[in-house]
Amino acid sequence: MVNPVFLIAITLGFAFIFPLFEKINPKLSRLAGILVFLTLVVIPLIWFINISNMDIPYIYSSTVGLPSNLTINLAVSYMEALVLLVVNGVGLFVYLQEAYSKESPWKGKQIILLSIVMLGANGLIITRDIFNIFVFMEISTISLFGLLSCSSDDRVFEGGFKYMLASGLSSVFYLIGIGFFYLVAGTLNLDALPDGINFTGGVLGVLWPLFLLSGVLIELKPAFANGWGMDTYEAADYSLGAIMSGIQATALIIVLTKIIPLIESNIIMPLLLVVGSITFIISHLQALGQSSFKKMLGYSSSAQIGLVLIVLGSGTNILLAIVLLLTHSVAKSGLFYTGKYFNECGSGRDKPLLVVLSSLFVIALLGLPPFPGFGAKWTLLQILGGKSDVFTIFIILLGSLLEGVYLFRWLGLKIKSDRDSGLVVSEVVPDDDAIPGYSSSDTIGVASQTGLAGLGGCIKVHFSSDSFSYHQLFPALMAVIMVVSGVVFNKGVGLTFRFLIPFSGILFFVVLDLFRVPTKFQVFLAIVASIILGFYVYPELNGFNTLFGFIFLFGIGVQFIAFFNRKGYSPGLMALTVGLLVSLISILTSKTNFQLFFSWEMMTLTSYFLVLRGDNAFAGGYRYILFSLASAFFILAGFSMLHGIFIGEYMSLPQNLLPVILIIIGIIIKFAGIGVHIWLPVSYAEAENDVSSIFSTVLSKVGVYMLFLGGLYFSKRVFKGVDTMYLLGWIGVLTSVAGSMMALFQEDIKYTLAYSSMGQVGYMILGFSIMSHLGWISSLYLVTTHMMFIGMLFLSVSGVIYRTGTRLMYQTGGLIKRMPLSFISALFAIIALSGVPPLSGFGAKWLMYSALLEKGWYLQAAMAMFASGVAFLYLFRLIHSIFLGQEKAIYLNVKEAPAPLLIPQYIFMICVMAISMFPNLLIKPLQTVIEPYFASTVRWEGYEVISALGYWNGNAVMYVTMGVFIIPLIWLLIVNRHVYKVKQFNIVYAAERPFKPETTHYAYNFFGHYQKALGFLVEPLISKFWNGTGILVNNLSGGLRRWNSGNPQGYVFQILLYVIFLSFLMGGTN
Amino acid sequence: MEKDMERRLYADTGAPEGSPVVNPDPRTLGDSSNIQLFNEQLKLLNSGLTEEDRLNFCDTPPEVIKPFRGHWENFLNWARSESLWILGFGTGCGAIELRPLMTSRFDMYQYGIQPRPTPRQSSIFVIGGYASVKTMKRIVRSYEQMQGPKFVLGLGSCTINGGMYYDSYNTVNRLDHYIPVDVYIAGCMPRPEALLAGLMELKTIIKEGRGEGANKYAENFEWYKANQKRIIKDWNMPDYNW
Amino acid sequence: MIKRFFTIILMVFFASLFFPLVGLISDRDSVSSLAKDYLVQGRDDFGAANIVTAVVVSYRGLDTLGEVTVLFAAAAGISLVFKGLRNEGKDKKYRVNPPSEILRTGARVLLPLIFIFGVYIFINGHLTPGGGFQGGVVIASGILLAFFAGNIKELNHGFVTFIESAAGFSYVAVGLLGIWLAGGFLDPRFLPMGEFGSLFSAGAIPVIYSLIGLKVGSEMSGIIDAIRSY
Amino acid sequence: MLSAILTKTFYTFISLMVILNYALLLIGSMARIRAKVQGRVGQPVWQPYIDIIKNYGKRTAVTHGVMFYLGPVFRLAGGLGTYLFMPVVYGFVMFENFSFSGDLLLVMYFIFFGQLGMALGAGESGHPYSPLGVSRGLAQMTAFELPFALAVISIVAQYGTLSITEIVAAQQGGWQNWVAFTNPFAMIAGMLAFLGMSMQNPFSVVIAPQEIPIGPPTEMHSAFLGMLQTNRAIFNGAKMVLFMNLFWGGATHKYLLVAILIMVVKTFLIYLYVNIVGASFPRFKTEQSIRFFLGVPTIIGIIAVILQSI
Amino acid sequence: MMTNLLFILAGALVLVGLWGILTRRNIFKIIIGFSLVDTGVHVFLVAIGYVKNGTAPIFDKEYSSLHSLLNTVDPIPSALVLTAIVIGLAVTALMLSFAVRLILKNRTLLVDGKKELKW
Repeated sequence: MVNPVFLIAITLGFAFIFPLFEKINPKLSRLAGILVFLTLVVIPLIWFINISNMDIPYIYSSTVGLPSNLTINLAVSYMEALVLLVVNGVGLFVYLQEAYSKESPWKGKQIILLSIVMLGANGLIITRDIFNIFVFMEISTISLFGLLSCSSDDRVFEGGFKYMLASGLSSVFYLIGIGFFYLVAGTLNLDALPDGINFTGGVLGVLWPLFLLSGVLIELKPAFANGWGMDTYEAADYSLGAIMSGIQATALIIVLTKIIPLIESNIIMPLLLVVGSITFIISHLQALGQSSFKKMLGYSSSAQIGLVLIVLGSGTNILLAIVLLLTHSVAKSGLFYTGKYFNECGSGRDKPLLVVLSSLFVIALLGLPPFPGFGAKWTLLQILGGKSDVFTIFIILLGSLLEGVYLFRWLGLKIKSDRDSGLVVSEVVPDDDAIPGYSSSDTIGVASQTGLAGLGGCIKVHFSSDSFSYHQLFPALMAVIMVVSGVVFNKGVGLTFRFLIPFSGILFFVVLDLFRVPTKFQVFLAIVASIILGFYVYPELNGFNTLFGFIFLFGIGVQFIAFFNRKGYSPGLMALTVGLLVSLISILTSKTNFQLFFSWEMMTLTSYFLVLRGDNAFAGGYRYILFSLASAFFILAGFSMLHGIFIGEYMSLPQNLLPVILIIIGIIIKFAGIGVHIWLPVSYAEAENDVSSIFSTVLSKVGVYMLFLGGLYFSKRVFKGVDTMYLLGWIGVLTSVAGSMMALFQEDIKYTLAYSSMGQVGYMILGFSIMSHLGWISSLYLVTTHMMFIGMLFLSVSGVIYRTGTRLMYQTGGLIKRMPLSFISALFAIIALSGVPPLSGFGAKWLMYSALLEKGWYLQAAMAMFASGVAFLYLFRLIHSIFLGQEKAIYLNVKEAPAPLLIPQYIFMICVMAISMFPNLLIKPLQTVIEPYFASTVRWEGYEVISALGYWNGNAVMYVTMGVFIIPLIWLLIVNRHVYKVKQFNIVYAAERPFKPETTHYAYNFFGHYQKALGFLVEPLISKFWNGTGILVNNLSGGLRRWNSGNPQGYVFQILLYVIFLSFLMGGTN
Repeated sequence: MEKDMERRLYADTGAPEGSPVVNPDPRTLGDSSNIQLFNEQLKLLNSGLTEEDRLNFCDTPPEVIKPFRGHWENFLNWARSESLWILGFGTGCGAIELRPLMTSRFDMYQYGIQPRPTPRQSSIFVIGGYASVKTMKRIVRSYEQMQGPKFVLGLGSCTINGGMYYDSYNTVNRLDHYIPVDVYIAGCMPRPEALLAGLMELKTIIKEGRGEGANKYAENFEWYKANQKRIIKDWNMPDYNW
Repeated sequence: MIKRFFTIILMVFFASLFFPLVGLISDRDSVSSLAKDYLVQGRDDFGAANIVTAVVVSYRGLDTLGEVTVLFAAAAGISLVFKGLRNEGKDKKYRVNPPSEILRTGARVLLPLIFIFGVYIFINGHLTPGGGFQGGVVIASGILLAFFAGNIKELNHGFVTFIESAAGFSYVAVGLLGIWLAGGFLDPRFLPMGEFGSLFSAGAIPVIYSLIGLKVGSEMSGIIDAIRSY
Repeated sequence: MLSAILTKTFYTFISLMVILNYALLLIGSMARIRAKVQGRVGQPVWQPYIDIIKNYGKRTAVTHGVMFYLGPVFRLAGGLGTYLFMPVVYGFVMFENFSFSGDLLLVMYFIFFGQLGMALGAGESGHPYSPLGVSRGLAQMTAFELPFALAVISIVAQYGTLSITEIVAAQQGGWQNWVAFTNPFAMIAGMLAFLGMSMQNPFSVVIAPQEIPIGPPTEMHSAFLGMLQTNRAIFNGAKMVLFMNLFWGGATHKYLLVAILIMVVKTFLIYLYVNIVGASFPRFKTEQSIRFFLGVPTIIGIIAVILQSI
Repeated sequence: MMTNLLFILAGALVLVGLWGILTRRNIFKIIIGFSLVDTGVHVFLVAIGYVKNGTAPIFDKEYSSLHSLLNTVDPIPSALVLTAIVIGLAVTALMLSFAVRLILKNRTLLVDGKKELKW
């Protein structure tokens, strides 16, 4: 076994000899550096393997060869080996980045200082002597100061000076603490503490921990006493940021874990909890207002440390803290580097590797899957939930959300295209002069170009030599290692091998992207993959899962065909889409809450990045991810209180109300219930067309699935005297009214459809919340059929947008002549969607109202009817504005939508027709699905379904409708002898003739009168509310930011205050 | 014989030499030699339109549609005569005389007559008095947009010979040079009773199967177009307004 | 004014943290048990007359190694700080007054004494108060004097670096020798203990102290040079 | 099987003939009554027949496209379907139509079928006034649909069934059993909604002849218009039958002719009521009528529902 | 007694140093203040090691180690102070060099003269 002291000896020896060595041969010396840093990684790796294999608790070394109580000891346990491995790995990474950087590589003193930094960190981690810790602390800070001085930004001296004052003070405190400790304990050795002495009794006993802790905590940059650190982050180079947060902070936390056991736990635990909570929340808030990327990451580091403090303070497994810490360490240092390259290159859209890496690091930082932090956070919350520690759970999740706010903002701003203003623009209709000129012929070219851009506006990339440097390989390697370790760790937490296999599909398509396999071929493979996936998971599905599995697989699988329309090469597209599909399917096959939540988050992430691919998608994606995160966190909080029982097993779940409420709130956010819906329209609208279609058809159903999974668990819960399901029902119906009303007033067709989806999902929720046989059938029926007809509609509209290049409905018109097939598909879709018999949409309505009336929810039923009337309005507007009315000159040459877009539409149409003709095809399976939950209240007579209230025979309706349609048609054909086909301007026009289709086509502000009458209902109050919330948080952040005034003396003042604050927390001033 | 009548009618108009743009020399009436209406496929050229506009207008010429024979046609003619829907387009001052017809005093509804706001649905076009060139353009358009069988009722002297505007620079003197007229009602202005009488006359004409103005128009399409185009200089509509 | 007020309050708080102790603690009657162990065993273990040296160099040798490193790092840092400045303002020339007669003459007398004194201090570190650091600083002060007196115009960087690197590396090497030849890292007992109280005693402690002295001396000289040459 | 189908076809034909002729005569006679009120002679009672014949007898027609052509077909199919999906006269197989294929909800939603088709046809005509009228019509429709839905829901809550036949059956045994008297709030809400449904004044802004020459059917003519007129008769009849069934006890007697006569009387009165209101009030603007329907009638409807649910 | 006096001295030094850091705006004076604090802590550490009537823990041939137990001061704090002093020296030196750079850049001796990094 390697003696721990070799870590120190090797590093130090290298540092000392390096100047000589470099004089002899600079190149070789740098290579030697790699060797040394590699050794630093290899040694802990050996330990790590040995410790875990040989079951040795400690590798121990006393330095001078004397009994351990006399000298300074070094010890490495499992934990230390792990931390060393990671920290030294980060060190190696920094070395490789800097010693071989293209512009101004580090040399000489800088490399020496870097190795001394590593020495300090290693020493801090392995030493078991309290004064030795001080020495190593000073080593690492002083070498850091040395490195600071060669930053490119010369403000670094200001920051560095503040840092020095602060760290000088903290070491002073630490020294005082050592003094008191020595007074009390009579030794400095952590392993040789005399037994039986109460270390924390009396004044002295309070003072030493106070000063020791002050020393360490202040170095850790806690909120309200960290301005100096942040100033340094801002001015220092990226590499130093990586060192500070990736290496030093990690080591210092290990120091803290060494001190904690010395202090009585009823003093230290609450203190850490308070300090950690404050830091976690406040630092995140402060980070939120930063414009400097480095400073933002600095605050984020501080906050992450706060999280680790919370974990330490909550008394849960220390390993969790370590995992979080290490994830942070790697992710943060990786992010510092990718951020560096990213910030240097302007818009990052054409830098795929950087996009991927930054994304991965951001995800890892946030503790999302598949990274280790995810499993750690999950376990942590499970433990906290088991202890009913709601407050801590709340703090952790709130902080994580705040972190998402700024990290995803940064990511989105980096990935967004140059045209993207970053605002939610399309909610405002552009001025009329934006209408393409009436007679200019070249606008056709422009239109078709923008059309192409609209659809093909993917991340247009190639690995050109100038955008790519092998430096990015190291972060890539790190990311890969993190992903692997994350998968391994999360597997340890509770994923099975069988569960993980489908996710390898993502990797497969990533590899295809690396080899630049054309998208069309990838799409083909994806279809094959989805079929394989279907066979793979089929044995595991039963009940609801089968149904939703069908919806997900069939829905996405069919819409994959639409991707054939893509031209050229869209990297990442298929990987993400397949990822989305796999996540969705995994949600179904999950057997534990952890698996479920893992898939849920994977679903969130893949879909988020799919949104981001849109050309104007920054705002949409941003809202999407924030609300999705919030939703996920609510669900997570709920799950944490279920005592690890799978939510699908509703019989054995705990009966308390809180988790139910939390999970339901999470689901409400996910399905964009009224009040939290503002993310949906903009993200669905701004994603690429074929992607939006998948979102609207399939992804919107996942919230519903979640409800059905919990099923009866949610029912019969009383919240302040009201049944929760009753409340949910109202939310559902209000959502549908609001969605329909807002869809009514959109000029942008994708917004219309997005709001429409929102409204329809409201119905599904309503159906679920009825909690009866019929209600569930109606909900599931709608889920299935909605998938089909919204798919038809979305794809049909996609074709229109693809051909015309505009999303504003009033700019098109009369396209029925150019795109008849799309029109037919859209027509069937809107008939079905608005619930007009004889198509299947009516079945949904019938079931819904029957269920509502059976339940006695009369007002809800009336509201639902109103909403469906409004839905009829916007659907008519949609089909009229696009396909009917006056055709525009610039679209005269528009062709029918391409076949890849049409084929899925017609597949769906066949399904819709089949279900319309034979409703029992769908309803009977649904009945069997629901049977375990509710006794059937409908019976069948042939094709006639009979409920307690009414009856419906879809087959007969179909025949009668055909009859009453065909007979008048024949009559008309007979009577109309001389029919002249005329053109669009052959209209009665008050004895005049029309001149411009633009002014003759009535489509803009189609329901103006409705807006006059009921427009007050769609005042963007909720948007205002959320904007206000955003502004409030920003202002809060701004206010908190100002605490860090930038004045060195102010910082000293803050530090002293902080010490006093700590002393109060310890109750030590008496 | 025809020529003679023309001469007689136009001999005493007393129009100043060379000036009347709108009231051409009867000898040149229907001279379509300087306009071209059809292309090789016998579709309308629509030469008054720009290239782009031609795409937006139908270019089919009107055609003569033979009536049914026998009782069926009589039955239909009866229905047509008993359901006269007037196009609500007051082309001139005589339109004011239409209003009293709707009142309880005259009550045209009892004869199956009612106003209709759109030419598509109307079967009778009451030209309410003098027709200026500007109005004429609209009259032609509206008339062509009505679906056959369709009937025209010229109200007042102005439609017959220009009346008191006979020498105006822009008033059409004789309506049936431009569109076929079924019934003229003389007077300046004729009273509603006269109007009613004219309508009754029209009913008789229709019932007798003589209300074939639409077919006449189609038959003599080039003649009418020549006349219309001679006075309407800014012809920016299709040659036949479907 | 208000700022000052708050500062006073803060000070009062701090004072109230410190000063209760004054009343609570009285002079100790005996050293701590660990110190007792040192005092009892120090002579037998290492044969060093100066127990503090034994503690510094051996018992807590790792601290001392760290301490050297700190100084090393600081020297490197300072040279980096001023290096940046040198690149910025190369053209700036400050007129330096030539050293006075007294300084030159005095230096000529003093310099050998100072260097010998420095060497004495670190070689005898295990016997008398003093040691590597002190000696090294004395040497560095000699260098400073030499600069002032104009005896040295320019420090021989190669030489200083060599001394610094070699001494530092040797220190680590000696520490490692301790592992292989004696009990553990920085165990000085791989050299004979010698006679208690004599110069060549206490194993490798004098060697270590000498190395430290050389290293500190060269590091401090480096710092002086860095500041001076700016 | 075949004979069953033939019988059904025959019955359907009879039923349709009855409603068509009755509704046409009703329209004609109502116009005549209005004329009398205004001191005119008024058009003949059979004038609607003549108009329809004339329109079918037009020699030419123009079409703007497939949807324009199919629009009136959709519309008529909607009217026919609405009529055929409900029982007309309670207790007679001949007049129960196809009410076995669906209940009240089917009827309510089938109304949309014709609306949609017409709207599409009007839209394809390319005339700006057509969609303008459609947008007004649809907007009004969503508004009056709410009180109507509330009224229907109230009735469903009252009788616990969605089947029109059963609702009628539940009202038998004397006028005091009619919904109009057992559930007056529902009746009021429903009858107010019916005003909007019939598009008479004050809710006639859809066709506003002088402003947007008759709105949706601006471009409709000849046989298309004839079809719309046919539908207007049947659809009106269907709606009145629906309201009669829902609120006024339906029509039933042991003799078929008497039953039909009862239907005639009841629907005539319903239509008369609409016309009286129409003749007495000026026209609302669209937003006004929307506000109107979402105001008092909706509140009354809610009261009706609440009264039934407690 | 001695310990208490030393404690008071140490406390006073620390407080004076802190006062200097907090109230002086001259950057060098702040560093001097910092040095004072440092020194105060060193005094404190030394005071901890004090034993009544103790002597330096240096033996000679006559002094037996057993005897030394009774009247030597604690060697450990002394050793610590040695280390701490050197480290303090290093920190102060580095701080001064940073201060020089800061002054040259800002052209002012005042520490809050020009704040470029804040918030």
